[in-house]
Amino acid sequence: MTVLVDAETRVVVQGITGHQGTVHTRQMKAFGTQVVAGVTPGKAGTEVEGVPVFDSVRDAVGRTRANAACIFVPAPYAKDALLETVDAGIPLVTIVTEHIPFHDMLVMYHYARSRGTRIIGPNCPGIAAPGKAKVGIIPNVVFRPGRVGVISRSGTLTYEIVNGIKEHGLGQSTCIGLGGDPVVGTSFVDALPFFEKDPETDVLVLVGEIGGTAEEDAAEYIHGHFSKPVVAYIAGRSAPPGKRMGHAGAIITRGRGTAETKLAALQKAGARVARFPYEIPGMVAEIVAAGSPR
Amino acid sequence: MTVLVDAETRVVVQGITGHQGTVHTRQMKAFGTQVVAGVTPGKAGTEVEGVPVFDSVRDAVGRTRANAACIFVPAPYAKDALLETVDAGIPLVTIVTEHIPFHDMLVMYHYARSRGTRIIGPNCPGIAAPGKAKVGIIPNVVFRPGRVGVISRSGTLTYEIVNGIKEHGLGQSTCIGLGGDPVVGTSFVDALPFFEKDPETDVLVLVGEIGGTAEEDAAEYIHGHFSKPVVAYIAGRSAPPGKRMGHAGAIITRGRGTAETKLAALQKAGARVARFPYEIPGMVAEIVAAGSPR
Amino acid sequence: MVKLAEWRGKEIFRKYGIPLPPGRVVRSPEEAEAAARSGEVPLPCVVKAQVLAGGRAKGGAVRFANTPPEVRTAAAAILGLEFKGEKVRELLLEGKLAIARELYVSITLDRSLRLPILITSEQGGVEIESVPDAAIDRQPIDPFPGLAAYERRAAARSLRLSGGPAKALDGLLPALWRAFQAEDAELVEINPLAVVGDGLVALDAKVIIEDDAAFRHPEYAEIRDDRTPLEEIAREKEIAFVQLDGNIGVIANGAGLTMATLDVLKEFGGNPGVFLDLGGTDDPKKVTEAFLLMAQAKPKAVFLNIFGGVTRCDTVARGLVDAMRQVPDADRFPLVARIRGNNEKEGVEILRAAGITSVPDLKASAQAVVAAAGGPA
Amino acid sequence: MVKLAEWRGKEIFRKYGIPLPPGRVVRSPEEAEAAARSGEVPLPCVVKAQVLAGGRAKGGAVRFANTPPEVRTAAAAILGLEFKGEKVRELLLEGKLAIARELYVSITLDRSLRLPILITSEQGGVEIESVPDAAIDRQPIDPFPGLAAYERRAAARSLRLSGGPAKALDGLLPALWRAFQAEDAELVEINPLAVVGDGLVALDAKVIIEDDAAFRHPEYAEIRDDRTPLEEIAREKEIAFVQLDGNIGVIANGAGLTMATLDVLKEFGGNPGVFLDLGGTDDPKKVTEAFLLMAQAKPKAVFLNIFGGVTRCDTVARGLVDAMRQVPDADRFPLVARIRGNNEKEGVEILRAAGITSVPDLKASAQAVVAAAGGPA
Repeated sequence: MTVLVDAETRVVVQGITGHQGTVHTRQMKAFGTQVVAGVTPGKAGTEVEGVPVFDSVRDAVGRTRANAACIFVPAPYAKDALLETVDAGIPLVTIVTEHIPFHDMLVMYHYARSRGTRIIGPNCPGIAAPGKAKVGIIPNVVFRPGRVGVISRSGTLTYEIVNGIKEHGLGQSTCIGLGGDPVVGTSFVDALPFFEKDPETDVLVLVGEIGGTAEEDAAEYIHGHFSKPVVAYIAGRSAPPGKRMGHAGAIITRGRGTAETKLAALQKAGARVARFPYEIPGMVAEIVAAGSPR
Repeated sequence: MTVLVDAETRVVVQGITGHQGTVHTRQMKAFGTQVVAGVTPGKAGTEVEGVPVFDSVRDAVGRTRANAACIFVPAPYAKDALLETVDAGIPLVTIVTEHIPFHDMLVMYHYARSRGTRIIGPNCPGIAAPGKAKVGIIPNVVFRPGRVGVISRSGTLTYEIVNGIKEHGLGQSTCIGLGGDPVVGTSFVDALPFFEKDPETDVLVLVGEIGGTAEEDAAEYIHGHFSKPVVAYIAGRSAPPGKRMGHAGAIITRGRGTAETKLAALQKAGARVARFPYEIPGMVAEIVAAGSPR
Repeated sequence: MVKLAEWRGKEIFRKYGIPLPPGRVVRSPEEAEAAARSGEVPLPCVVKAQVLAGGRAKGGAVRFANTPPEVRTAAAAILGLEFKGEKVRELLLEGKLAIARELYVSITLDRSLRLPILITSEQGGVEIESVPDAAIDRQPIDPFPGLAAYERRAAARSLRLSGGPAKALDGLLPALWRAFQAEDAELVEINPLAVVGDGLVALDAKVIIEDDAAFRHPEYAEIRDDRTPLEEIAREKEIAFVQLDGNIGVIANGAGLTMATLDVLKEFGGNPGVFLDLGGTDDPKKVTEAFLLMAQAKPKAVFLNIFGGVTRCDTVARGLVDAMRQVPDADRFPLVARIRGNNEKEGVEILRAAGITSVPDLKASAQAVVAAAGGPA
Repeated sequence: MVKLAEWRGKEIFRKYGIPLPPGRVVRSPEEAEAAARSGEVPLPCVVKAQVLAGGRAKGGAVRFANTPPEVRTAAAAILGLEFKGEKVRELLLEGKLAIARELYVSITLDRSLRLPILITSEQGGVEIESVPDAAIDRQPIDPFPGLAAYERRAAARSLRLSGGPAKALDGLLPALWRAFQAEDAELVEINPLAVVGDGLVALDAKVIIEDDAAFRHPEYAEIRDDRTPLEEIAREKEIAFVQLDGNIGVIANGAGLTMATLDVLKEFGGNPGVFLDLGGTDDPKKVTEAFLLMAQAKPKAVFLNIFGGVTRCDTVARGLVDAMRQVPDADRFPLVARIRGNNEKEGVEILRAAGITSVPDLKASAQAVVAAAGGPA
């Protein structure tokens, strides 16, 4: 394994009989991923895209040695699906489902953490390592194997940027779309160590957004612990100030959470900062061309 | 640190102003333990046995760098005391309090575990390493520094046996009284690895009781992972069969949980089995005399 | 441990919304007949003795009745019976149901896992211990986040339920889980859980409440049906007290030491009759009370085996001396004492002054007490 | 995000047992006077406009009254006011209390910690943002095991409460915590929390409910006071829609790409007016609806920037072509399209057939739409 997924990754798709579940099972397989099982209660014994369907994750793991999961089930059932995944001992799960109440996600996050399961998402594109495996929904067309790592809080913007990297003639080692929900299973800070240790990543692209302080936290981590060059972009520089969480939220993030504070923090931590998505590939290429000094 | 406590151990006593808290603070200090703080809400600013008292564990840790706790607070408040200890970041806590409802202890155990705090107890004598530190209530008089480790589910029986080891001219490395409640923070299986790794322990004495399957679990662990010689004793060989937990409990422990199954399992795992407490010191002495083949 | 009679268990089940047969508790044949006549208990009905012991049906403590006079007759036949040592004081009358299948469901604690465990079996209506492992399904439940929907689905699959009964189970299990937690139960068991029509009905109820949680359940303080009178007194004084068949009384401190003492006594032919665990006390009054309690049990000889920790030897010695003064001559017994540990010297001295010798060696002291009780059995 | 007006927040507080001043909601001066006259609202009282914006007291939306006629006058003065864009439709009348101190208490989410956080300050009654960090106490609360007693004690210490008010806080905080969890709140805030006599009273209530939990809270479905009509329509169709001041409409998919598109437009002098995030859809009807909605906002030009993932380019193209046919001539607008990603070729072909060119380069396409809207601002 390089960053969380590799050729040994064996995916169980929860909610495989739903439209998204079926479509992305096909896409994951087309990417070269071993999709070994699907789960939809009551549908055991059927097949979707050539993948056997089970009633429970435990059954699926027992029969297929699945070691990663991708959850597509609707928001009201996502918490249960995650608990089932954790209890079945699966160490990595991407939750694609959007609109999961954050109160549910608090339970999901802390339970998964206590049991050693890493969540990517929710409301996220998931993780992909070209030539190895994909657990999620990032379009296959944007990838090409290479040595640029990407972590992002966005969805389509990630595709845009990953695609830009490809069109610039570069390729990606692993790309993780963390999701932009208030509570995420994996933050920048959680993901950075994997890229630091990954021998296949030379440069990291970090794509953030306004809101929250995940980018400031990332900058702090990069400053002390991340030795590879970073190119960062923060979306929403010109967006109107968000009202989310009101005043009490504001005092938690006091003096942080804006595009300016994020960019300043990342710059201070030694990252190169792109002003627009289309500047990223060029900056990465320059770094690659220059060897890899920060 | 050898087994969990050493000369760097700095104890905060929760419920220090109560009778037991005060008595055992004195005893722990007499043992040579650094008792650095006490906590009793509303009593901040006072002193007990020369130890400063704080309103909260967080305050105590902030001021005294306490890194272990000993809880004496009454059962109805024990859960809260433990949560406070865990949240203050203390990695080791002995809970002396008895009669804590096991439903509370389930919460305490799983919360502590998820946060990296080790609980010894509840309803237990705690841990002592002669010449180093004691976090608990094992009488000082039974100890003498040496190379025999002791783990026990009992209270006074532990004192009896540890004392017997001393009177036989041997000494102890570390002694842990795990407590015999239905849910304990540290089981034999949890404690064994510490003694396996401890360079100061040559022989281990394991004192079990009928009920539960902790001894069978220990035997299984010893078989695969414990290389030092073990002398085991199981109390209650002649006790009437317990009725605790009724039939449903019986099917969980089915075919295990009796003195016979425990002794057989331990013997099979290579432990020497004492039939009576007073046989233990002699058996240990023989092992020590013979070098340390199992 | 408070074992609740079936009807009390069912009161708890009702509180949490677990479906029960229509019925009520009665305490006399007249009341039984009236309940049947009023329609409160539909006919035909079952008349069940409210005792804690199992095997009621086989033991004649359960009868069926078709008419109000039959109900009265059945009630009269069961009330006042002595069933496995328990006197029948209450009956539960319940309408008979058209039972399609009898299942088993319970939640209890798995000590090794340190988790509650949901146990289900298709083979309900018999003692679960007689059911083979392969026919029993076990699922641990984490208190956080609690019983999950997928676990309920798995339980339904293990019980081969679908449609209405599966839906009923999905509602029943959270109720059972809430009862287990909120009532501080050691066990909540439904055996049998009956499939009746499109739903489920709890035909029996076994609920055991944990003693240690008594501080938040004053409602259970009065329900202590399964103790002898001396055990009840001991409980009030917070002394662990167990009566066996033998003639040697044992007073020790701590369960482990008490058990080890019994092991040693047995080895030398002794026959322990009452054992009494002082626990961790350093109140001499409690020691005195324990001795007086022991005297009431009329042992042939008493073995005091104390290792002082929280309990100090001098405290025990003082309490003992005080007790010996209060025991009536008729109740006197030979005493062998062994007190070790904290403040041992002081304790031994106090005993010596009162004419009692403490024998420090466990083996020797055990042999002495066996001899005092009349020699090996 | 559903922000609740003060009176609705207080209804929730009441449900969980948080103490409130005596009072009621009224909707007319007559009703106000009658409430005061009947004693239902004790006098003197405070008359508060039920609007979501802060700064009501300074802004004249809060008045005091001593007699029923004064209550009527105050109500008449406030009802119908336009306060920071909101029309005042409801008033909350509450008896004035003898306030000893004004404190601040709230629970919200700390995203970085991934934990709820209890925030307390002695400086209540002012906007918490104006209180210095040193005067604010923060305690994370783990959902498992929930708000602990020691955390309540620490909160009482931070607020320098003792005796009756400390005891009141010990009861109030678990109620606030339960409300936060059970109502799926993003924020529960009491500011000020007043010390009145020996107890505490919530003088104000600010409760924000999370949209994503709507499926378990049908009771909040009707409370959507802070949206423009077009935003409301968009919400019903599950399209994220925000109105700003500019003249360029932006349709994109995904919040990040939408924001990046705005960043680029601004850079080239564009002035985005409406932005509309399709999210992840592959339903061409939804795309059509989004376009028709955009047409109603009357932008000078529209920029369609789609990167196809879940959303396929051909789906978007089909929906777009369909929409262009339905838009009335009067509402037509210049369109610049950029569709990339999944099924890009098919999508581009569908657009081309309908006479629309997709510009693949983000910079070039942004410049084109700025020009179409009349050039840089």
